[in-house]
Amino acid sequence: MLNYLRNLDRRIVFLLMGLAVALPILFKLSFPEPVPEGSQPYHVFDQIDNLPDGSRVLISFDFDPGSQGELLPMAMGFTRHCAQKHHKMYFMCLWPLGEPFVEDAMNIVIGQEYPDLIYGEDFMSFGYKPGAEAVIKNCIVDMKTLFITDSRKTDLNKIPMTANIKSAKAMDLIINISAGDPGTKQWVQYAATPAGIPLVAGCTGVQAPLLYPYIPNPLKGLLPAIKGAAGYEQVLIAAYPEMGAADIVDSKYSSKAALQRMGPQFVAHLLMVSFILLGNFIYFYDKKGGA
Amino acid sequence: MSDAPMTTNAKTGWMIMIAVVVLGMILAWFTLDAGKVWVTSETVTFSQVGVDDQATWSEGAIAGAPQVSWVVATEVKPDTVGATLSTNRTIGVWLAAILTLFIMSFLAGDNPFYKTAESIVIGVSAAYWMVLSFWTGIVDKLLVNIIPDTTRAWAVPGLPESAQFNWIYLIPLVLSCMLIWRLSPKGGWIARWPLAFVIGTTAGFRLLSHLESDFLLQIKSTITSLYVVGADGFQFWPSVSAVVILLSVLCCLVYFFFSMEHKGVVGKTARVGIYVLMVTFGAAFGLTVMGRITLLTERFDFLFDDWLHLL
Amino acid sequence: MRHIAYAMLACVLAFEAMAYAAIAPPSNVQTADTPNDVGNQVDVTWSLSPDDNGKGAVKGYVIYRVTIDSAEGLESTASATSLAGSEPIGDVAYGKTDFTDENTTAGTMYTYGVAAVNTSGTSDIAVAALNVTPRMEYINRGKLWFGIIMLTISGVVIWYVRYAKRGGDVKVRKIAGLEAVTEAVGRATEMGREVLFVPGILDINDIQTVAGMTVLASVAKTAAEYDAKLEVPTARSLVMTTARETVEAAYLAAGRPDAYDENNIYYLTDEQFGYTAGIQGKMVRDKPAACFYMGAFYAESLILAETGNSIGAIQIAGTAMPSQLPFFVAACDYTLIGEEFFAASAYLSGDAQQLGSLKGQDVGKVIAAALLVLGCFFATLAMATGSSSMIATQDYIKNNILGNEGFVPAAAAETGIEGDNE
Amino acid sequence: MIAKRTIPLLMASAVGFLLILTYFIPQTEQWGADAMEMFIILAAAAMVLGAGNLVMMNLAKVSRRSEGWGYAAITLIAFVVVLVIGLLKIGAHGTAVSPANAWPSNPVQEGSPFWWIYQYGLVPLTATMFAMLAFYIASAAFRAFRAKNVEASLLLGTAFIVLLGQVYAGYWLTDFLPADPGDTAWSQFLNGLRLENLTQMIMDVPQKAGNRAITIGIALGIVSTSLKVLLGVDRSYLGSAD
Repeated sequence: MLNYLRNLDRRIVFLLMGLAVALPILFKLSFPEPVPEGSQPYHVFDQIDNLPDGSRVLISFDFDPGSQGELLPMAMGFTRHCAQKHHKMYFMCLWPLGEPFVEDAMNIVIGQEYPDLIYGEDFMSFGYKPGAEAVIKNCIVDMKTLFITDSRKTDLNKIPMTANIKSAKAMDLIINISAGDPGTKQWVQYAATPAGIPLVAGCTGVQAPLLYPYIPNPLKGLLPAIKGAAGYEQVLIAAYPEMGAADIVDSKYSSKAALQRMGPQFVAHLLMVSFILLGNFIYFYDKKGGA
Repeated sequence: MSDAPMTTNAKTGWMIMIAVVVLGMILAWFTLDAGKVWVTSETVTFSQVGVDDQATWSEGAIAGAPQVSWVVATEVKPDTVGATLSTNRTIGVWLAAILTLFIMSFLAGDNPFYKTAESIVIGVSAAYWMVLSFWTGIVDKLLVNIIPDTTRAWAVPGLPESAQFNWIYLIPLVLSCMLIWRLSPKGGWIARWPLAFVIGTTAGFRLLSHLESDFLLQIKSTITSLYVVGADGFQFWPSVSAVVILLSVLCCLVYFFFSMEHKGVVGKTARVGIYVLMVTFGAAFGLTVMGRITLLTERFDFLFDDWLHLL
Repeated sequence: MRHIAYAMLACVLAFEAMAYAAIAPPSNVQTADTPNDVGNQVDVTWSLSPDDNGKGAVKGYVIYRVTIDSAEGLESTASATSLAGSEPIGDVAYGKTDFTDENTTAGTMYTYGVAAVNTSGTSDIAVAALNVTPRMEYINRGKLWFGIIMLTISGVVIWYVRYAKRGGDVKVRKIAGLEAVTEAVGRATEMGREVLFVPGILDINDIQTVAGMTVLASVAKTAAEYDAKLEVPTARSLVMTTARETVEAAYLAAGRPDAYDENNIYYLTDEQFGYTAGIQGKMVRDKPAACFYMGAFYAESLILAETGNSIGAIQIAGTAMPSQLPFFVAACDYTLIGEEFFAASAYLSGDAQQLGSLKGQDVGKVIAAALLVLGCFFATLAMATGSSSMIATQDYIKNNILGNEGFVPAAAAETGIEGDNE
Repeated sequence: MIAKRTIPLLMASAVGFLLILTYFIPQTEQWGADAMEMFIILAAAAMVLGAGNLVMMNLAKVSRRSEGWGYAAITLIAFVVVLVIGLLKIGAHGTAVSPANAWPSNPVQEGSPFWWIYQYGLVPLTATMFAMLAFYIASAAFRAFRAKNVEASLLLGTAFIVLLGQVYAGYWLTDFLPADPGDTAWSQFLNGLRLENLTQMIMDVPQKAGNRAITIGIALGIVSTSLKVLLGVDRSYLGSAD
């Protein structure tokens, strides 16, 4: 038995991991997910909710399909929250594979749940812009020379929302959803800090440790990984029970997408812990036996 | 296929697996409506108003005027009024599911399915990036500054009339040409000029930005009082944390010291430094697990929900 | 063209204002030239309208601006009426008390006015008491301290490079991962397998990729000497081009230009996971005996390192991506952590001048440590004693030396040393 | 010789030092960012080289019928098909600004063939590749997390705590400890031992310190690497002299 474990095929490990994730999904396993008062999801919620209705919010989708599992629920949560508050939403995207998510946020979430919001007056998209941090740097200086047109190739001077805006300094809040570089760190360094614009962000689990040092200044709130997203969804639902009532077909755009993904976490984490314990048990057994 | 020939056992194993998966798929199509996508369609029409130079377009159908229209589809539940089965999206979901399984098959070992998926992803993504860099890099950045009028008429109608030829963009244009010169059999070294330009600007730009935002900012945020006083007087644990943070940073800096061998006092301090780094790495590792599992959850969600309609 | 929407808004608002009772205007409008810019910005601040209760009684504020003949004095002579005739230059939501006009011309004098708006109309315009003339600055004084620190650190590095050139002593400590480079290439040669070098997924405009290239130069030289096959798949076209120049030169330096094959350095795709899929497939098929990961890495780090481990390759990684270091540390034989990675090229080249730069970096660390200790010392004294001079010292270190407030402390500037109104 | 090595070397130094200088002058402060934006054009043009190389290599494999040439053919076909569809905007329609002209449309316009390829080809392929990490992270933990020495023990011990502290298991395992920090240092200590608080403490103290030191070191490494390039001490990227 021990010999079998010692030479355990990687594929067995893979299979167990697959089951640990698949079974909780199939059986819709869920565990309580306490959101302590004063935790990050509340900070993020307050930043958006306490802005006067109709404030200008720059939302940058800096991720790609690879990270959609973690970040799409937050991105859609932010969009819903801003739409609910009638904030003016300025979408942009710094990752080449991320722009379709901006379109989904506008067409699916805003289009189906907030049909009275109008493109160009309540929300608009600058589209994808290559250049990473250079885009962010130029963004706080002159958006019109930077973007020239919106993602539909309309002159920015002819769009009511952008006609009178020169740079991102006119924004009341920047929301950034990021999977890496360019992402939250660059928004902190090149926009939020020099221009003094409040910033809230959602990020992947990998990025989170690097971003904790920037809270609370200038990063006003951070949703780390799916746990943060689930917490934010819970806070949102508590505040606006009617939110996300529309019949969205694709469950990944639903207002409870992140909450649904917390079940598998529990089982998989326990499995990981058991792997570590088992690995060390074998190691020490062998060492003691002088093998 | 460059692998060592498969054993008969492995071959049989693969055969059985493939058979089970294919049968399962057929069953799923008939019993679960697997992968089927329903949509409602809406036609958007624009009509031309005015003639020749003054011609503009307005939304809606105007009798007699030249018209353009296209169909916009929205994904809906099958029981929605007016819903029709979308062939291309249904094929798409099946393709996506099959490609997902192809990639996952690598976990069992390298195999033709993974190789196929690998070949597709390289070809498709290289082309995707090239297309996007053409439209967003060459057209939206270079051409609008070099030939604004032509570009406006062709691909960027929203380019303001005030946009003019901008000579500064001749620099990247010329450098690009020099770079592509590499394709010619002679004088490939000319490509070193643009490379030198890029590396020079990179060095200058990064030197400043990292020194300002990483070096100074990190030192600034580490500076705090080691004696923490709160609303109700001296705070023990926060003070301890502050001291530990400062000492840990200093020890790690000593670890990175290159001038001295890690011996004696320096060695001991560097040792503490590496311990701190290991705790840092362990913490990051633990936090990352959550993210990675979520990604797998999303993939299974796609397979079970969007494709098999099991949930 | 650009102000059409606001002109219309202003007309509507003006009309409505006649029809309904007006709301109270904001007060105490003040203007100041934004410091350290080219004179294209003016900061406008005000106190909230008494009606602004944060609940929507005031919907927002609109900002007006008129150009004043510069012959006039500092005191504003513009009337609310002259401002009302102009187009609003911007608007903000309720509850806000500041606005930055980003469309001014240096040397032109302006007067600003602010009015509150709600659904029933616009208030009277509160006019700033003083005119403002934005000025163009030639040097960003806020960055002076940053300039000094940059020059110091760069100067020390340059000094040590020259010191080494003159034959000074530049011995540096051993770095385990780098000692193993030759061994790894040697093993690949013995086993008749190839060496794989992955230069990360960022383009050549990231300094990590540049550092990766310099490591590649050393690895390629060793590979040429041992006659091992070296493959370099890249994720960027420019990296491919640079890598070809680098490797070709290394083979030439090793006296083996004949062994250089450009086709071993190739482009796969820009897409992160397409690239990863390609390398992963390549690794399980060709089973390289040594894998180097030197550059900027993201999530692919663990995919590569685990695959490399499963085929039993010696793996040496170097990156400055803090988030990926844990995975390399866990799965590779040797990992160059952060700064060690940048030191690698100097160390491998064995060139005295390059080694000198490492000494310079060490002085940089001493400066960092000194700033940290001093800063914490004064911060502790400030907190413990509450003495205002200690607090001022702490603030000076944080906001001036390490921040961007220039030589003169903020408190001194307020008393008029850098007054911008004129 | 001069054109091959000296001029490029001088050019790199000149533009690099110029950018450093301009950063301190408000008028030219943005030049660095502008240069980085111009880089986009250069990188886009360079794709001709990269993609050309990709096509040539795979074409060579196919024409030589070398090992695995079928896969090379798949890559080639996928590349050409997607490139043609994307560059010619096949199947795209106009936008509100110019309904009759499809050229200005978003490259990834919903419903267009290019979008279809993105949605049903690129997304599942890249997302699944990324999701494979869940498996690899498990096998890495099982294989590499052995308490061989102090360093390894710290690594795995911290990962162990954080793994538990992140999910509900953490609350459940240490529920016997006081939930309220209380006033004394001792009660605060006990409260801090709850797994969720311990995780937070690790994030706030050693993790933060470690990351800061790494970042400071990296910044210095970058300064010195940049200077070596600008001073011409390290010129390996420039290739050989002849």
